[in-house]
Amino acid sequence: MLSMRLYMLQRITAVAMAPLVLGHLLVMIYAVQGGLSTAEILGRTKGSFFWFLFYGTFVLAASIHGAIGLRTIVSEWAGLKGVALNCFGWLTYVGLFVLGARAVWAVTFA
Amino acid sequence: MTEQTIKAIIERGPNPMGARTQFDVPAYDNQTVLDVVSWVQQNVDPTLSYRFACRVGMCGSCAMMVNGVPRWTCRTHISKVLVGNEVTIAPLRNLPVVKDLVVDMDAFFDKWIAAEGLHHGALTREDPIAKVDPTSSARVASDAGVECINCAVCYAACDTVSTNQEYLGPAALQRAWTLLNDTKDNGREKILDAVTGAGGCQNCHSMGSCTAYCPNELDPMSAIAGLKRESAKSFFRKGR
Amino acid sequence: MRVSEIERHDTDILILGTGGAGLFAALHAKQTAPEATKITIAVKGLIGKCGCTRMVQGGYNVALGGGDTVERHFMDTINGGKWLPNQDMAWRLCEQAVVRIRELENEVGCFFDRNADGSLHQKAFAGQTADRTVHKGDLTGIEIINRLMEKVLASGVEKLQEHRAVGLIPTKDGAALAGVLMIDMRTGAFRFVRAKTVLMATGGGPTMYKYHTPSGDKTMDGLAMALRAGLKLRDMEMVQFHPTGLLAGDHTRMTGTVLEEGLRGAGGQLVNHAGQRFMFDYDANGERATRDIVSRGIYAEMRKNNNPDQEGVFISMSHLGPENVRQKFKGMVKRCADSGFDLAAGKVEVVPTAHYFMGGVVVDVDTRTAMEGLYVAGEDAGGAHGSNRLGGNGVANSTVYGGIAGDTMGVDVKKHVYFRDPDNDVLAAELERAVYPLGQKPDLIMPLRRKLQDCMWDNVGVMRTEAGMKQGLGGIAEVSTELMTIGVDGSNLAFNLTWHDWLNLRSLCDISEVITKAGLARQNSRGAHYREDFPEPGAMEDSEFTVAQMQNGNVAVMREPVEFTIVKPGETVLPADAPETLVATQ
Amino acid sequence: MGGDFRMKASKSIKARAHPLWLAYALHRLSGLGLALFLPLHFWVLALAVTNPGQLDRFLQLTDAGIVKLAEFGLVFLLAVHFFGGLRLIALEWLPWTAPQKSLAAGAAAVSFMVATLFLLKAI
Ligand SMILES: Cc1cc2nc3c(=O)[nH]c(=O)nc-3n(C[C@H](O)[C@H](O)[C@H](O)COP(=O)(O)OP(=O)(O)OC[C@H]3O[C@@H](n4cnc5c(N)ncnc54)[C@H](O)[C@@H]3O)c2cc1C
Ligand code: HEM
Ligand code: SF4
Ligand code: F3S
Ligand code: FES
Repeated sequence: MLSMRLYMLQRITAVAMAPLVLGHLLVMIYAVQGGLSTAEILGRTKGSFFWFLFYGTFVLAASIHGAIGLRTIVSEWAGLKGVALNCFGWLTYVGLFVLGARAVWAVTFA
Repeated sequence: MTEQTIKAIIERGPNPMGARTQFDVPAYDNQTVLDVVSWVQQNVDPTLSYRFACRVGMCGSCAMMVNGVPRWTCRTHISKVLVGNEVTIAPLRNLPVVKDLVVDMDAFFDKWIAAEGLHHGALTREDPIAKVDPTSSARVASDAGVECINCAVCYAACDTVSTNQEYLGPAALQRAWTLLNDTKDNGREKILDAVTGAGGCQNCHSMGSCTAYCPNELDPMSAIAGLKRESAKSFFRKGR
Repeated sequence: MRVSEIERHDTDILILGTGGAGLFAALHAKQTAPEATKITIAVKGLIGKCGCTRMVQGGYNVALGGGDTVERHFMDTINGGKWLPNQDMAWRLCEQAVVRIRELENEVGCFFDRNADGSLHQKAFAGQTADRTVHKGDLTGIEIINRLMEKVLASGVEKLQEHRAVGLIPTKDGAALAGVLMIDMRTGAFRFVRAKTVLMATGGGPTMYKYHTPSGDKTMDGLAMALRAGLKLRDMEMVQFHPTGLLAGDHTRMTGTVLEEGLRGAGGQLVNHAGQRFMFDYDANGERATRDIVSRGIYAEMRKNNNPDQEGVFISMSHLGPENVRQKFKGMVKRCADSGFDLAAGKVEVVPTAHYFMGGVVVDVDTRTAMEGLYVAGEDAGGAHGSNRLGGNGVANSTVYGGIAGDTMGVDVKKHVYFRDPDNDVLAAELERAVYPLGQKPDLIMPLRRKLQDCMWDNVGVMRTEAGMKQGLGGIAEVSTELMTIGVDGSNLAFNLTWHDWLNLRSLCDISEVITKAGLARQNSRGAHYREDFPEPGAMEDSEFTVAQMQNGNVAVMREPVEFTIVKPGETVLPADAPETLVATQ
Repeated sequence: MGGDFRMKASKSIKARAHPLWLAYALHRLSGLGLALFLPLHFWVLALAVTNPGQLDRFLQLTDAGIVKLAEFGLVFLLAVHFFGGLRLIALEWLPWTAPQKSLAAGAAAVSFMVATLFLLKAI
């Protein structure tokens, strides 16, 4: 059910996310000390082009990667096929991306 | 010989005829799962259907689910699978049942061919036999999977096969890998196309059940990984 | 079941069996026949997964130079067959094997073992004067059949799998073959397949012996059909026994399966129940003597012991160092272990086991039979091996002659524009024969098969006498008659194995009788046929072969002189200065 | 119907009790978990613009034990999926036929360590 192109896309996004995940994990381990607050998060990210790129890439890659992954699961475990399957994939991708993009925008330049 | 008996529970497919029947089979010192099934057919239920040919692990005709695990029944000593004195035998998973313990293996072989699992030669019977260094890495890689007896045990063990109709399955893909490494084979492009098509190697999730249960201790999982590697390389080169 | 209920099917070329002979025939027919020719391959099991070619362990004999020549291979074959082979067939076998092995490597894609320098590795089986046997480890047959099977599956030939041939149906005048009656085993339906040319490659298979090596689907169906169709069968007394079959009790299908020849070659010792080595009592080569001699040695030892609880003898390898054995015979050790025996450190009980059938249908060197439209190749055909088949000549024979059959049929099929019409009486009779047990009261069949197997083993086995064989004939007749009173539950004919057990036993009974009668007719000892009452081989120049045929409902056995078309006894086709053997003595 | 139950039984497979299959299952479930959590995570963060107060209230919740545990779960999922995924890509793309089982076990162990570290820090 998985085409070679989707397969490659899933692996490439995974590889791209690898350093981002590491970074994110470190930040979180550092950040959660003493509790989180809106101000704290925003203080770090607001207006930062770096964090915009960091989380922007992350969101893009994760939404592609996750959508492909969910598509596989849905096809294997729910038997979705053909057009329905592809629609599911795209919808998931767009949904994840839009939500993610909103979040990134919110914590950086909004 | 002992006086003991084995409780053999045989699950017979396909559905309408399906039944779970228990048979008491006399236990012997040297007895395989196939012997247990044969005893039932020869002595108490002459209508029981199953398939075998070589009876020594060469033809790959006799695979069944034994206690939920796919096995070659002619080479599985009953003592290895008895739980208490009980064993459950069912038709091989992931293939349509013809009757009782007999499955239709056509899909398995169709996929073998669909994976370009056949030699693509350039030489003919007029040419001398090519020299091949038996220790070269390509030959070793190719050799590793060539002794597959197409028993479909791996095919039955793999969950991707059961949930993804198109998936070519471990044995067919492993065959493609042996060919890709065979220096005498000229079908590289064809093979790569075949193993990256709809049911191609990219569908494998490396569950490893194929490798874990292959009765010949072959390693289709690693062969498929090899195909993924070559496919990825060729994807980067050609963009497809 | 009436004739009108038989499903009809037409094809140009029909091939029965998918061993080396059947598969090669399909490939070659595809190559030689006109483009639009319809080729159908029908088989009792699954394509390539049944039959004995797949079980070939040791390998494939072919003279590929390095001192070895076709002439030398030919002389070994003639000497091994004790001057009984049809020399033209033997010659063609040796000559074409050279082409066939290149075809297997280059076109079919087989993966034979190599020497360090990259050339093919060849070894010598007993009875050979050169290192000639090409192999893939000790699983040569799997490699050959798997590669052939792939090619055939991809070739677009029509497949009739799990179709059992039950009768050759001639034309009304009996001169030609119209087609073959089959049972579609999966549904139990009958199907009459008309064909312009038919290859019978069902592979003999002496499974009427208590101990036997061939796969379960082989039960002499082809030869039984040929016999009924009135064809001549030659060398029918010639049953080859492999000396070391596994003995694990009569309740397991593993009993009889081969423990490979190489074990003895590597120094394996045979010991009896008293713990003594005995082979040197019988032959100066001890355990390394040829198959027939070792088989007789073991048999004699078993008879001497005459203890029903201590049936066989043992093969013992442990003195070679268990680790060493484990490494060198990995597959064999694992196989024994799977069945509960320790080959590496312990000892394994063995018996001689019926292995190969030299006898078969009389054919010409192009596989044609006396019946137009019928061709026979492989183990079903007689002549190439005479009284004994050399290890490694079996698979060479089936692949060589299978290919030849395909080529011949591919050409001959052009001559036949129309399908021939069957003799409906024969069709009805064959149908009647096949459904017969369905009308009888069901009972167990296996006890009867055991009875036949014991009878053949005891009376027409490794060592024979007139009295024994006569007793054997009586025993066979008893089983035969009793079989006709035993029925099969016919309520569901789909994959009804018990029905097929019955039909198998029917074929085995019919051919057992022929074997025994041919054995009685040969009053000397040649190759695989050993008469205790006539231990001498007789003069080679006066060699005769037996020919069995149905005459007025009875099996008649005649004798015909061997024609020495290429070489006469006492002579050789090798140059005068050729060494006796090229094999380095161990 | 008894019959139906019976055929179900025949389809049950017990051939999964080995490390590689468990690694596959863990990877899939963690991926699934992450993908399901992600929209929630995004929505919460987006509160930063739409409703900062609510985000704060939400973030305060992280001090509660239950939420801590959930977070631990998430980081655990990410760690598991991350190392499992790297293991997969290595297995597929790097020409090793390394002992896959130890690699799988290793990935699981490292995931645990990372997640535990996170938990400890959080407390
Ligand atoms: C264990 C073992 C080891 C051997 N090792 C060697 C070796 O090392 N070297 C060597 O040269 N030879 C060896 N031989 C002998 C060799 O295997 C045979 O000589 C040869 O393979 C016969 O080939 P075949 O094509 O004639 O028959 P097979 O390969 O036996 O094929 C017969 C085919 O006919 C089918 N068939 C049978 N009855 C019917 C029916 N009624 N209708 C339809 N189809 C039918 C069968 O299912 C099968 O597909 C060995 C044999 C055995 C049993
Ligand atoms: C660097 C981090 C990541 C890596 C290395 C990674 C790696 C992978 C790989 C290799 C697969 C393919 C598994 C297979 O085909 O069997 C996969 C599947 C998947 N990933 Fe990730 N992934 C990462 C992050 C994520 C994230 C952040 C999400 C959440 C959206 C996610 C969700 C999924 C899903 C849902 C699947 C499908 C699971 C399956 O098919 O079994 N992954 N991941
Ligand atoms: S790879 Fe192993 S399990 Fe799979 S078909 Fe081949 S021999 Fe059987
Ligand atoms: S079990 Fe199946 S998923 Fe891949 S590694 Fe083997 S083919
Ligand atoms: S019967 Fe041939 S592998 Fe079991």
